[in-house]
Amino acid sequence: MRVRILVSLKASVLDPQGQAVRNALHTLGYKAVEDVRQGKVFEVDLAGLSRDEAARLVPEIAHKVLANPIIETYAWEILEE
Amino acid sequence: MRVRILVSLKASVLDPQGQAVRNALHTLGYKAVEDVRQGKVFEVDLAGLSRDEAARLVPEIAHKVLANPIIETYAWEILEE
Amino acid sequence: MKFGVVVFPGSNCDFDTVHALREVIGRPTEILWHKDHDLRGADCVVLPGGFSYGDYLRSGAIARFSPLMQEVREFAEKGGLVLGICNGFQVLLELGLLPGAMLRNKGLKFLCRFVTVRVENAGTRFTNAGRKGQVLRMPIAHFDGNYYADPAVLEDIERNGRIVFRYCDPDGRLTDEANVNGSLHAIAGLTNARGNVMGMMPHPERASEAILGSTDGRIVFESLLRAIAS
Amino acid sequence: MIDPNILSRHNLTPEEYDLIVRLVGREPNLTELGIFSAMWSEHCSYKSSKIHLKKLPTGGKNVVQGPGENAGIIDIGDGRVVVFKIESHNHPSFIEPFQGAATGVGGILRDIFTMGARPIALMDSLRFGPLENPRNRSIMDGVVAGISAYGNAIGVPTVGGEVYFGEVYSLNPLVNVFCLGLADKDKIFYARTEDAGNAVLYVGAKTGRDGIHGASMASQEFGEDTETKRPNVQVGDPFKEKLLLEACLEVMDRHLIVGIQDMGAAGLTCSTTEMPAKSGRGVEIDLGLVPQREAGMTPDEIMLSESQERMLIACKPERVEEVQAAFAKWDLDAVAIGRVTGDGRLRCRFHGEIVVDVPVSAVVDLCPMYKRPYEAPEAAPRPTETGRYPLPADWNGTLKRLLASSTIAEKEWIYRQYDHMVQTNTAHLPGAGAAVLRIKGSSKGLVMTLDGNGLYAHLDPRTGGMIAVAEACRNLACVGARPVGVTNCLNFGNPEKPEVMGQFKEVVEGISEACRTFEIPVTGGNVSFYNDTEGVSIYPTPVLGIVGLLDDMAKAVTPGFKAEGEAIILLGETRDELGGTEYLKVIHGREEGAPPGLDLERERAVQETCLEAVGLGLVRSAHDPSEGGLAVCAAECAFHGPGGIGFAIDLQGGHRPDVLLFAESQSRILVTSKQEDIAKVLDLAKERGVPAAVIGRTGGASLKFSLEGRTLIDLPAAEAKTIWMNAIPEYFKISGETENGR
Ligand SMILES: Nc1ncnc2c1ncn2[C@@H]1O[C@H](COP(=O)(O)OP(=O)(O)O)[C@@H](O)[C@H]1O
Ligand SMILES: [Mg+2]
Repeated sequence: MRVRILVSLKASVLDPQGQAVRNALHTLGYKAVEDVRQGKVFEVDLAGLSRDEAARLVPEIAHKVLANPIIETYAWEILEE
Repeated sequence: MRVRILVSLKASVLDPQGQAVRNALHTLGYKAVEDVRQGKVFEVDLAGLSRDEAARLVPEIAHKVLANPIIETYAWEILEE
Repeated sequence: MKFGVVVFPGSNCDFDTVHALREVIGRPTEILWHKDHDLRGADCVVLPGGFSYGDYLRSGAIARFSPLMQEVREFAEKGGLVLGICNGFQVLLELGLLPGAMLRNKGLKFLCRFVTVRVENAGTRFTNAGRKGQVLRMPIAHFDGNYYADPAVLEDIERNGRIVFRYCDPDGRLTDEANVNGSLHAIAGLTNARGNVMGMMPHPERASEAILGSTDGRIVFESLLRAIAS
Repeated sequence: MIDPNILSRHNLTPEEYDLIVRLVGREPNLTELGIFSAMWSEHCSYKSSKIHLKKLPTGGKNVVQGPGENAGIIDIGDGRVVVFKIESHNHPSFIEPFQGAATGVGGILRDIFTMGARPIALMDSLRFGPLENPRNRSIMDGVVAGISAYGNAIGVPTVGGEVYFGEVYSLNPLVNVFCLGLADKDKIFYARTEDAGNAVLYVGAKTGRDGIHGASMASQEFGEDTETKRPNVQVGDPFKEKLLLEACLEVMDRHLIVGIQDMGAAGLTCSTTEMPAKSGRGVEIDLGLVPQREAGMTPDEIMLSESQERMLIACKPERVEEVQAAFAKWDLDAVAIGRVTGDGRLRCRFHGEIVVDVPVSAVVDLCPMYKRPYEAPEAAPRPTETGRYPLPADWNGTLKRLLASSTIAEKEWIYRQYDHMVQTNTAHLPGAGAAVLRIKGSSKGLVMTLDGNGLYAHLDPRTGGMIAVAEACRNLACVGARPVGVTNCLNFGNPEKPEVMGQFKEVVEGISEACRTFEIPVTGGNVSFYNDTEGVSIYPTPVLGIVGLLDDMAKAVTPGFKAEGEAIILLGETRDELGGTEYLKVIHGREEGAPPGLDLERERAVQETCLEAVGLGLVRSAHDPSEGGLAVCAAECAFHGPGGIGFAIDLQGGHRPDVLLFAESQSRILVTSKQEDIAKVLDLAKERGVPAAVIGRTGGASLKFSLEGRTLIDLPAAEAKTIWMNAIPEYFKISGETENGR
């Protein structure tokens, strides 16, 4: 099974990278771009797990390892069974 | 409109960060994890664009700015109209 | 003969480079502002190390859009000499003036230390004051110096003598351990096909005075002086 | 409306509240209360520490600025000054190691460049719990990465530092960061508004809901609920700070401004009260004009936000446009948010309404000072009776275990992550002893070091404070430099506990006495109290930052052995004192006894001997025994030499072998000299009444210690070096284990 986990900064936390990207896009004339937030994505291959097992495992590793719960949140989805 | 752009390393390029995450998960006993690939995600707010305009603009900025085509590929989707 | 050192927001080896060129090498050196459109008559443009635009997004990725880079590109296309050091090398890659890309160091940590590199080609305008096989001691300081290029590109640059420096041990041997950041083919520096643009990860400006522990970096600057003189 | 609940949330006592009511002349509103709460917090007001800090010597002919400003300033001649200071970021680094440490670096940098100096060096002093525990590894990994991320990006080299490991720091890591800048003497700036009518400009990052109540958080103990009480963590943006640095130095260089203050702890509140207070003026600002990152921020959120990378500037009204243009060049906004007034009040408007109207002097100067009860620490235990500890059977093995102890092992894993060479002034690479920087355009050099042994201070606070000063000065003497100024960071537990206050008083008095003996002024520092978690206080941990000057860079000495066949001379003597040593801790599992004694006059004599010998060119290498004693000191000299030159040292009896090898007796320096210079060095020592003897010679490929001819230790230098080099990396070998996806 392949899952995708998106990790992003909490809304109130400063995102200097996203800001820099937005400014660069503005400089290049892409004025339609109002805001950019940058995060991380993990694509994880899991072996021999049921859907339910994955639904227990993924939040656990996301919380414990992939995201820094103090400043980040995560979301996940199954890409392939 | 809010779009999400996922940027990931091409399959042919070694991903040392993904490897490190996988190793860390193994050390912690998550043996079900077979492989991890790490990438970047951008959530971009666009103002005053139609769907079609967005469909022209987003690939352009993804190709030109957000991804380095030598090592990376991208995919995108509309999150909110 | 005159050098020009480009200052991007976030450059931080700009003044070190200017110091080396003016005070150590003793040549007039202009400071080139990234928002300008003027190379001020420089015979050689140096893109210095640092964290241009914070290195956000990717190292060197945003700096390449600076107004002055248009001039630098035209200058290079006309055969002008361009040297990119560390972040400057990364900018040249992003700009497409040199092939390939940088990945994160194999140890996934920022790495600051002296390394030894071997001169692979002493016929370039950046190394003609050195000898082929000569081992130079210079510092590196980077997070993303793990050079990557497609096999076809690697074959091309190998075949055409475009690899200028490779990471080696102090005796000039290529070992896994000496290849500190994991670069393909241990590449520490390379030129474009025409030989007028070079990027290198080690910092020659940090190895130009005995008090800093090495003067090997001067070879790069002195080679440029010779190249321009001839 | 203000009930006890609100007060306790603001960390104010009922008595303090009554005083506030009197000073303001009415009940304060919540925003005003927040202002007092932040500025009267321990962190900002020094209300528990000030009466003791007064004892520190602060004067001297080269002191341009002592305590009381963002940083201290010392004249180094040739029209130049050095500006330096140390700050703690302990609490934020525990909550979020990476960002906490990163913003600690950002904060101390601003303290330096806000005074008109270009920062040229950083150093860090760190304390972590034992690395066997993955949690401690992950904290250390994050802290080091955070310092590295910020310092490297902004382009200020981290040239040195120190780190100790101990169980007491497991739940309370310490992160102290030192910064030094260089300025022209005629271009120093202070936190002043000067005259009424001047404009007040806000520059740098936008204000968000970051770290609100950070100052009062650093003034409270951590309990189990800390995890949930976390305020919004500040995220550092070194790129923005780099722009701010360049733009600020530019407007200062052109004399476009009259005063400037960074916004660190207590943010806009601190700068809008301290700047006018120092000029005897007031300030009126419109909070609606403050650039905001988030919608719907309230006045107290705007006033108390600790968003990073911001500055407040005062300038003459006719200069506003020029200042704005200078910032625009660096892609920064400089927004006029108000003006200086003559009435001594801070007045803030928000959507046309006055939401704050308080006298600035009340906020800044009238916080009650406390003489908190203190309990003298128990008399230092008598010198440990060495006989209680069994003698190790295996001396080689004992040295190996010490070399592998995290506190002693090589710290390359840390400093390789720091760009320690940018700015091309670093003349001695990190690794041993003090950092040495050349000054471009001058033959002089700057030498600096951080020192502080918390275990010594725990066992005997006064001696611990003195030793920290003595050892730091000794590190400079080994290079050949004389100290010119001191800054210090005092990390302690809860000052409301009389035993903590007792430790504090003793440590400060010890530091004070030592600084008087060495005739060096203390130009500033920082106090971090409330380093307690779940009721347990850390060891009292003073960290001394001492800056020295070398008249001639060419004469600077390094610790590494230089050649085979040179004489190894010990200046000073080893005494029967094993209390508080790393040897007792690692080999016998005890943290006890009295720390080594310190005779300040002897210390001075030893340092003078070394300085003079270095000045005369008689010394080839110099290093002082500290943790691990003479054995570890000699081993380090071998490791730092070229190609692993070994040595043979023959010890003379009088004490047990473990004392001779591992005691941490103070006032000792191990130097090497050419054979023909031995007599001259010994004479210099004799003139000052310093015991000195040739104890061995360099050469061979082994580390050899014998006792009156009988071999104790014989270890291949290469093997020993590998153990010492690999100890810390081993803990982090599983790459990415502590990456936290970063
Ligand atoms: N341990 C100390 N020794 C001497 N002076 C100190 C000490 N701690 C703080 N100070 C001085 O007290 C003043 C206030 O310190 P601090 O609040 O850290 O300054 P700021 O936060 O404004 O940078 C500073 O001038 C500082 O140098
Ligand atoms: Mg300050």
